[in-house]
Amino acid sequence: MTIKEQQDEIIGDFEFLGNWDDKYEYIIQLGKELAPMDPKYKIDENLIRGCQSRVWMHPDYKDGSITFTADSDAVITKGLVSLVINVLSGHTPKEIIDADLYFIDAIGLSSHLSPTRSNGLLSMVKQIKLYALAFQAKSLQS
Amino acid sequence: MTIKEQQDEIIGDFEFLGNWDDKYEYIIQLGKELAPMDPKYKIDENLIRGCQSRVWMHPDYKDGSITFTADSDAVITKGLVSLVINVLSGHTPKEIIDADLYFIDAIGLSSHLSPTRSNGLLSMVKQIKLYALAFQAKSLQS
Amino acid sequence: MHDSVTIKDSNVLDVEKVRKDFPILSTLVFGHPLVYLDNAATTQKPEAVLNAMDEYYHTINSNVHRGVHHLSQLATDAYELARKKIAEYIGARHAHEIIYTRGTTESINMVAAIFAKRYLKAGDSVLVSGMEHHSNIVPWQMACEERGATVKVIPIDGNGELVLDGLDKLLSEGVKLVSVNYVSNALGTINPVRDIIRAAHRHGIPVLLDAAQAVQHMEVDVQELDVDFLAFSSHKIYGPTGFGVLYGKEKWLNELPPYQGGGEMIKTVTFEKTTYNDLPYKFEAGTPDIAGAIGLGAALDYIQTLGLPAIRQAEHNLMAYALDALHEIEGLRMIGSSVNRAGVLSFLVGDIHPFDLGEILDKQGIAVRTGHHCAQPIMDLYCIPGTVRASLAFYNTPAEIDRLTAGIRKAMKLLK
Amino acid sequence: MHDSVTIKDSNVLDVEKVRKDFPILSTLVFGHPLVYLDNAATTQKPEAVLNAMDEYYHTINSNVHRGVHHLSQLATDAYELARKKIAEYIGARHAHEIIYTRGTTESINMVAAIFAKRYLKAGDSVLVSGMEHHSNIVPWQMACEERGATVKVIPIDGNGELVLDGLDKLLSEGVKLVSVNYVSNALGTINPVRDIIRAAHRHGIPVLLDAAQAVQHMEVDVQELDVDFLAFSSHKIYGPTGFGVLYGKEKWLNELPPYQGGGEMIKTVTFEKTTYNDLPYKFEAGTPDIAGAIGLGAALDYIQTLGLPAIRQAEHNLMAYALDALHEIEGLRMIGSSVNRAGVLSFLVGDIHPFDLGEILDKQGIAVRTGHHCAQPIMDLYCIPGTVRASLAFYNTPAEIDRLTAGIRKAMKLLK
Ligand SMILES: Cc1ncc(COP(=O)(O)O)c(C=O)c1O
Ligand SMILES: Cc1ncc(COP(=O)(O)O)c(C=O)c1O
Repeated sequence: MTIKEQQDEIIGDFEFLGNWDDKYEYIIQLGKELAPMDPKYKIDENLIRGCQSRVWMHPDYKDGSITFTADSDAVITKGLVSLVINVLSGHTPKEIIDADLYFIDAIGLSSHLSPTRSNGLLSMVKQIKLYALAFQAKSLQS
Repeated sequence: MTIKEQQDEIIGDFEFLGNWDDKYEYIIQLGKELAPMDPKYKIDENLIRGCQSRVWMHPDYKDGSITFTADSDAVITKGLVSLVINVLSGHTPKEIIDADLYFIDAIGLSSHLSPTRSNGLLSMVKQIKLYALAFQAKSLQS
Repeated sequence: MHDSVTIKDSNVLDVEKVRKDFPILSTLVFGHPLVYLDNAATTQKPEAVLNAMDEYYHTINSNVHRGVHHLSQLATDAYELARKKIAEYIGARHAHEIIYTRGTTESINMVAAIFAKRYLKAGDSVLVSGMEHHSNIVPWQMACEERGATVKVIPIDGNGELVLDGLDKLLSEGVKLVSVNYVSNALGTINPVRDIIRAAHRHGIPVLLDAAQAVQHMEVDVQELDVDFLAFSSHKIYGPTGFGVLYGKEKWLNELPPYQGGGEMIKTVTFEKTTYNDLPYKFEAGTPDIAGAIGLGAALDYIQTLGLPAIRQAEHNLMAYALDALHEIEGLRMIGSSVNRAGVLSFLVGDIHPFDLGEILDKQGIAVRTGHHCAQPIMDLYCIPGTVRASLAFYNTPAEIDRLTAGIRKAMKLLK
Repeated sequence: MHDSVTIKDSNVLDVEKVRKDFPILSTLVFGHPLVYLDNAATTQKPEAVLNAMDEYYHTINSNVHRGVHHLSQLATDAYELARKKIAEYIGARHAHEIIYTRGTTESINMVAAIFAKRYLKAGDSVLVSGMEHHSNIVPWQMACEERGATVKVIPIDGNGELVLDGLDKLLSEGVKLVSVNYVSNALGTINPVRDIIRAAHRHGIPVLLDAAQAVQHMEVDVQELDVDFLAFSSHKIYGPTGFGVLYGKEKWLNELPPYQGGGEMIKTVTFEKTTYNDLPYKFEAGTPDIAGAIGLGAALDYIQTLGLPAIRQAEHNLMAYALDALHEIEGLRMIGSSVNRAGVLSFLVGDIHPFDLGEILDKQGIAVRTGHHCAQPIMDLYCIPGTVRASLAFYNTPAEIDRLTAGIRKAMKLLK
């Protein structure tokens, strides 16, 4: 699936969810189901700032595309991380850099989530794009 | 005249004066008529703090009573100084220390004068009482 | 041993009536009536406070102290009357012992800077406690670093109480000043500050009390405490933001050098030599927060009309109710379990992250705070990422506590 | 050479309409309608400012930045929006170059303290001018004294203008920072700050502008000026008391150490090590004046709705009218006769003491300021005890100037 298709699918899923409880329940569920991160990557260098909760993220660049694994000590955060990773993981650096993440606004998350959370989400996306930029630079050099 | 009689006379004079212009005119007149101060006393040690204008005051202790001479660079201040001196000059230290200066309130000065002025007036009265205390202490020693 | 608080007057507070003085309390948040339990962060303001400030601006707004003109006189009078009210509220001997600041943080910074300048030398130390707010840690770190001095710490135990056994020894080792909070904003503990002050004074060491979480909850009398400095914030005691108080004993304030320079704080200025003004102006450079002072004065008036004993009683009852209600929640553990407490309930539920719990409460209109509450060292001590903190004011009700516990239960269901 | 100000837009200001926004202007003083000509000391506040603050307190009052909950979010948004408005108003590149302070005095003290800490050594100097407010003298004296540095002075001439002939030489003699006012509060002179900034930058020296008397009268663009620091007070630009701004170029703010320590300004705190927060928070310790920021934001909005060019034009016309009217009074002499002036008219009449004149004006409902206007060195230079200062805002009228001149004539009659 393209990044766009992935986002549209999430938007579809959320349209189905009525009130805030359902949305949160869904995000929490995603958080619980997020594939566990290899403990060796849960190190300070992989910490993302800007959250009240801690988020670790590790990028794996193979065969031209990046796969992310991540974890958080807060489950709602973990659910959000899961959403972002589902959308962006498995794509090329260029696709990630160019991605317009409209799903965050579209599913009404920004108005529901506390800005503290949204800021965390933004830091997360920013970090992912930085990784992508770094890998792109690397691949252009080689 | 006693300090009380002196005050009552001033209160009488002021009752005669209608509006604020007349009162100010009277005070200004007093300021202009204040006996000049010997220039040798217009020194920093004789300056009284707490006024926007400067006030110099010199006490002269002779035959058991204190005579004050004073000056100011502002004429309204000088008028006020004149009032206070007229009331307190020529009295014994004890009389001055014990004096209750009710005329200031009674002539409606405190509500008419700016507090900056009133504070200046209070500093002046305080300084006079300090002089009186000093002379009393001296006379008790000797 | 703890300071005990006597309730002089048991006037009952009519909470429904009192709530009408705070229109914001009937706000809806996400469709739910707001339950405001973040009072330790900042309190709401009664209409009387807003009216006092509006009236100031509408009728006498003018710069203070330096003016001949009528408005300036009236503004100065109102501004200085506030100082008298504040002095009275905390039992200061003189109004000029009240220094106006931006808040607790600035008050502490001021003392740290000028005390260090005059008295701290390399090798000296300043003693704080293990449960201080960052505002009572960082200024001392900065001042000490500059002088080659160090910050020492009174340890705390698992209940969130200070361990005073080693205090005498600590005090005898080069301590030049003790600075502790009266009530902890992270744990709610009321500290035995009388004991600390007495011990410090035995060693000839002055004490600063961070009373940011004390003055709004109980009677504080600086003379009776014999404390040397005391700091608090207007915005935490129903007054406006951006204003606060430093109390200092006249003797200390006279000895210490000024902090900031500028208008108001000087007597004479030439390019060669400047002489400083008398107290309190020596410490108040620049145009002050005139409306802020008047607003805090009005807040203290408001407290007096309710009566501090009545407030104390109402908050005491509510705290007992809340403790009972929270204890019934399975898996909930209090962080800080001192019996002497005021205002604050800090807790965790199972292994739910406080941020998650706080967010689900917020969606139900319940405002609590989550995180380290600017007291990271405590969180490190307990090895927790933070807590959920519900903090009470006299305008909170048992029904709001019920909303809180129901909200927690709902969050538990969602998050489990 | 002087900075010239272009009037982009000559929208005419409807003063009678505008006055309705300031209810205090219809106060009676001693039975006379107030003539408020003390705007350089503090301005009056439009209803829009008071309403914005009341609305804040009534609907979203909450502590900023640290909260998960809804009110805290809204408060944070409103508070940070004000920063953007301020940044825009003075043309700052980034909102995080705007540091919130208590006022001009604190802004200058902050720079003096942290700049001295990082850059001033014994033998260095700081250059100010001979027409500075005490708030731009004393902080430098204090900071320099601490470091063994000195304060040097750009001289002024008999017209009340800076003498810049020797500037290059002065700058080449160990000057580390230049701090001058844009507009003099005692004389009204608009200083040629572009020339000063250019000269200082040629020597690689940063410049702080005390814009306390500038930002309310004319467009100030920090990028176009290329100034390094700029300070002003909310209360002098129609905003609330107790609030102010320090602008600093990002580069400088990143290099300088923090000023006060506490909550908000740190990232992590342990008793061993504390790391500081990003800009602007590194310089904003403690709970800030949230309502103050929102109030200043509303004041700038208000100014924009009138239009700064229209304000400038109205004040320019009024100033010309006032100068003409005052010149007709025999024996009146202006103190400071620069043609480039804003806001302030400082004068003496015959040998009448300014305090006497001010008092007689006050009795007629006319509020002016008398004294040294916190600029004693100027008074010493002119050998005068002070001046009478009438200072204008856009809400003043020619009729009020007539009241002033009539009032002066009455005082002359009484005092002669
Ligand atoms: C030129 C100038 N600088 C500094 C100040 C000090 O401002 P504030 O008292 O608001 O700190 C003033 C006002 O009094 C001023 O006019
Ligand atoms: C105990 C304690 N000390 C200091 C502070 C700092 O107060 P402020 O942020 O008002 O300066 C607070 C509040 O946050 C506090 O709770």
